[in-house]
Amino acid sequence: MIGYILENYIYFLVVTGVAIGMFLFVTVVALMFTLVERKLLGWMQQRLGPMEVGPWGLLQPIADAIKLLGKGDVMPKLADKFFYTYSPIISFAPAFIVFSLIPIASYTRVIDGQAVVSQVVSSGSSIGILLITAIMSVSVVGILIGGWSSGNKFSLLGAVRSAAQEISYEVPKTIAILCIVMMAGSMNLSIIGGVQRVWFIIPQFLGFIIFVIASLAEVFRIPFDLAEGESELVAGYNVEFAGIRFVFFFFAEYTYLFVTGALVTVLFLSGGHMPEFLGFLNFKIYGTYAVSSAFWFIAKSMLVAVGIIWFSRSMPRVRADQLMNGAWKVLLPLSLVNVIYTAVIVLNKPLHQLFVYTLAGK
Amino acid sequence: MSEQTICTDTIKLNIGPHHPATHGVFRLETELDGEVVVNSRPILGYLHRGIEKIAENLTYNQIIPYFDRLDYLSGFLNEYPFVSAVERLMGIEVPKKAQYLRVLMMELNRIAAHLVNIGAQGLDLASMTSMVYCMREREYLLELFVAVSGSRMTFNWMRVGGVKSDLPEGFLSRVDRFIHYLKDRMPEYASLMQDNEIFQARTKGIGILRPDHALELGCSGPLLRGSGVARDIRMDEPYEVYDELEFKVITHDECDSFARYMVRYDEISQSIRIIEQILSKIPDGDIMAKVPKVIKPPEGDIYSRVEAPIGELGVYLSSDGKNKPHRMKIRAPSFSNIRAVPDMIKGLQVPDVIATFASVAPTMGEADR
Amino acid sequence: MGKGIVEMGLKESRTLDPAISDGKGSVFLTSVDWLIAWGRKNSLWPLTFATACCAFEMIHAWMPRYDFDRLGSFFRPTPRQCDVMIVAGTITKKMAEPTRLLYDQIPHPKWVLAMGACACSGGPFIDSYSVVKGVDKVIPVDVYIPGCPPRPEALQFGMTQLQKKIMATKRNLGRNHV
Amino acid sequence: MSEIIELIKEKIVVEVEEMPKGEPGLKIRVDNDKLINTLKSLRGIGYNYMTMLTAKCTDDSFDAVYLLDDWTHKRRIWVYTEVNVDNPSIPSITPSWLAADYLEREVYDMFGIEFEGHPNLTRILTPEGFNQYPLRKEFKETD
Repeated sequence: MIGYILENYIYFLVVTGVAIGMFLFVTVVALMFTLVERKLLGWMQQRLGPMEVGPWGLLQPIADAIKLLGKGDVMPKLADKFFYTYSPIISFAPAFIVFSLIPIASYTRVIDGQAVVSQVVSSGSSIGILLITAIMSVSVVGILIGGWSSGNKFSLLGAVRSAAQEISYEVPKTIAILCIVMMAGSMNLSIIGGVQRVWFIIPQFLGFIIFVIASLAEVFRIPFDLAEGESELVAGYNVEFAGIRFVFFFFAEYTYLFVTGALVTVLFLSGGHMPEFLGFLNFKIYGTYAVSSAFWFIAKSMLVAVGIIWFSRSMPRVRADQLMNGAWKVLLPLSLVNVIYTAVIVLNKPLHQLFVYTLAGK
Repeated sequence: MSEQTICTDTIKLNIGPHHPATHGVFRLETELDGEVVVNSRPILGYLHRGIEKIAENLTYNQIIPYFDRLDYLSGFLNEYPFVSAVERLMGIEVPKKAQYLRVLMMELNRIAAHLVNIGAQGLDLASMTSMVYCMREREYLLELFVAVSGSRMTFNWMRVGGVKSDLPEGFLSRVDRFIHYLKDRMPEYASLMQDNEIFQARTKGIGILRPDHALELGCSGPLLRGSGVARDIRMDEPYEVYDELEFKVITHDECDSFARYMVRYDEISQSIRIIEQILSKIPDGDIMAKVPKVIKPPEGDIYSRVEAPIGELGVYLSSDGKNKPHRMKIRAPSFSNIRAVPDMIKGLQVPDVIATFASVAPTMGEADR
Repeated sequence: MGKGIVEMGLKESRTLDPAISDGKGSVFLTSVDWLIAWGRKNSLWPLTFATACCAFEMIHAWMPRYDFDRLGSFFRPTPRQCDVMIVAGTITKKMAEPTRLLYDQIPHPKWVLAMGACACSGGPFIDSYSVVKGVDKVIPVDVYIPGCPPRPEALQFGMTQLQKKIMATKRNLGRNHV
Repeated sequence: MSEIIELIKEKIVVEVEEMPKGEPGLKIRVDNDKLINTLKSLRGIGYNYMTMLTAKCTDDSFDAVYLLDDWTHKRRIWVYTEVNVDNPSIPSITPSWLAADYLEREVYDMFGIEFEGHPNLTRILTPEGFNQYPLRKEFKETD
């Protein structure tokens, strides 16, 4: 093993570097979103948001992070020590793993029915979307055992709610993803982004709505933040978590916000590919479109995530049974309708080619 | 298969005394089956300050500030029943101008209190923006209160026989401007709250209180009017100059949280209507009647009441002819209204408990005294 | 009942440990201390804890006109995630025990602002049989803000005083509360 | 006004007392044992809203004070009853009139008047373990 590492040390250095870079990126993104949310919320409410810490409050997330990391540790008397300790990690780790699957800075063109993927930062997994769906749903296990192990009734209620919510909304969300996979003919996220002749938000508008609503429920944003429910369950599943443990939950939440934005970007907004009419911005460096596609990818993801914040903050919260009704009685039938609609498109070749650069063998 | 049923235990959940949605320090001991409330028991007294006992050792004018601290959202409305009780006991005729000023400030104060209550109803359903918007308008109102009384919340402005000070110069035009501003803002609240489908889904049909039950429990205010009982002391037993003013008693028949919200929302418009009439009607004259230096009401018991934002706020005053009251009792609307909460929330889920409690909107300072 | 509360409060010793705060530290550690204290002072998350009238002045302080979010503080409903407890309003003897419990649940670097006359000394209710005569009988207080109720400006002044205090006692990094 | 007095006198034998000039209500005084019947029959003739229930110390006894409202005819009535200071106990109206529930508990808390038949007569405002009655005139704070 060690010999292998020594032989390929450059490769390992690069991988480690990329991993550290990704970790920093995740951290920066999560920190930044806390500031973005507070600023945006402030502007929506005719306030200023953080202003005093650094210029325009830009250092606010750093101050928050320093404070939270320096906070004393707490072990509630009734807590189950083992699970209480590890649940934040179980909740956060999937968020980080998911991040590595997201095709930031990958550029795909379909030439003669073959997808040519040039990627710099992406795992390039051929079942990327399946993996993301699978791994994302592990987080809720962390929330569930975190809420249970705290030994607090409020957190228990929040945890149980979150589990029910996650399981229900997984279904319409996955079916919405399935429709995209049917359209694109691939599960590789880079290829899904690349084959979109027309952004899938147009042919798959219903799928887009279903996906965004289900994602909102999965990341516990406000109309569906029952697991946290500030005004009813105090702070829900994280009511007993302090300091660094809380940071993990906090990070997971905001990372998922970005991941949701990124998924919407890949699935519906053509990933890192710029809008056609802005073709002149599509600059090539060292033979790849890495920089331009990274720029477009992050810009689109941020825009979607900010849109989610904006959307969610003017809404009241729904109730648990209404939430379940929404998933099983509204979204699930709609998504099944969407599957049939997509099948009709896919089977109708000329119509399909109107939206998609078809891959060979299809 | 044998006849075996799964037995699940209920859990006891304490909502409060420190909880973001209890409007102060109030504890609701609930017994939950899953998330459904099986049983509940309100526990009061976390803000019991013994105002009634303190008042027995103070002279009449010294008591007035304590009333500001009862229902701290509506200080002017709290001062009124006490001063009017003393006035009626002593047979003092308050000058017309002072009466108009009192009504003006009371109605402005009613708007301020209702703004907080409807905003808090939004906040308890997690719509923070609605609360922020309501408090933004309240800030302008507090500025008006400061101009009149010098204080933002605890005014100490009414006196036995009149009011402490006249309105400052240009005050009426400021009120006029504020009213126009508020009228423009009302649709904003509507779009954030009652027109929002989630808000409707969360409040309609939730927390039903039947009118006969409400009367049996002695409820009052928006809680009663939301159940379709048209009872408003301003109309039924007009005090000060309310008989010279035109307004409508708002009732909604749905008996649910949404109806109570709508009563408050519509009452803001009625208060605006009253204020508009007052602005054109304020006469010239004194603001204080002739009152002896030392207030010594004759012996006797008296009860005076006011339609406060929460309900009927009354003061029972028993004088023994000395300069301190023999016994003073405050009839607190929140206290009676809270009695209705356990009946309203039975069978509801925890989030609905919060929504219902927000629609009752008690102020604990007044319930506990 | 009352005596118990007094004893509870006095257990808490507020003196600074001279061994820690002698001011002699290495350059590096001093900078780290400064950084941590800077982070703490700029991210004071208060607990949504309010009892009486002052509650609304406190809420107004976070609303559009005063907007304490500027200072980087926003409310957390659970004591576990808070740094500062703003005792806004009268503390009655019935409420004393929950107040103490909430304070104990806040993890370590923690501060208390006594907002308003009632929390400072009992205020107008000092003669009452059911009011604790100042929240400092129950929990240690860092900054007293007089007023009945104090305006949001006064609360802001109190917050800045607390920030100064955090910077001034940075050498003990919150170890003053044992 | 006079016809109500007649009506009340006919139904319940009570003495009617004077109120101060500013007070529009009618004041009647009943004995302890007739209290419940009085309140019930008053409720029957339209005084169906219990506005207030309290007590006050007189020189050597307590008075329990009930204020009932009749909103349809816009009239109100005061019912006074004397409570023995050595054995402060009167019948409770709560089982038949829920409005009195908290009010009676408060009076019990503040004056120590026991309401016989109240389903849950416990202290409501004062802290647990408090064993005095603060609104009695002889009350002195002891800590």
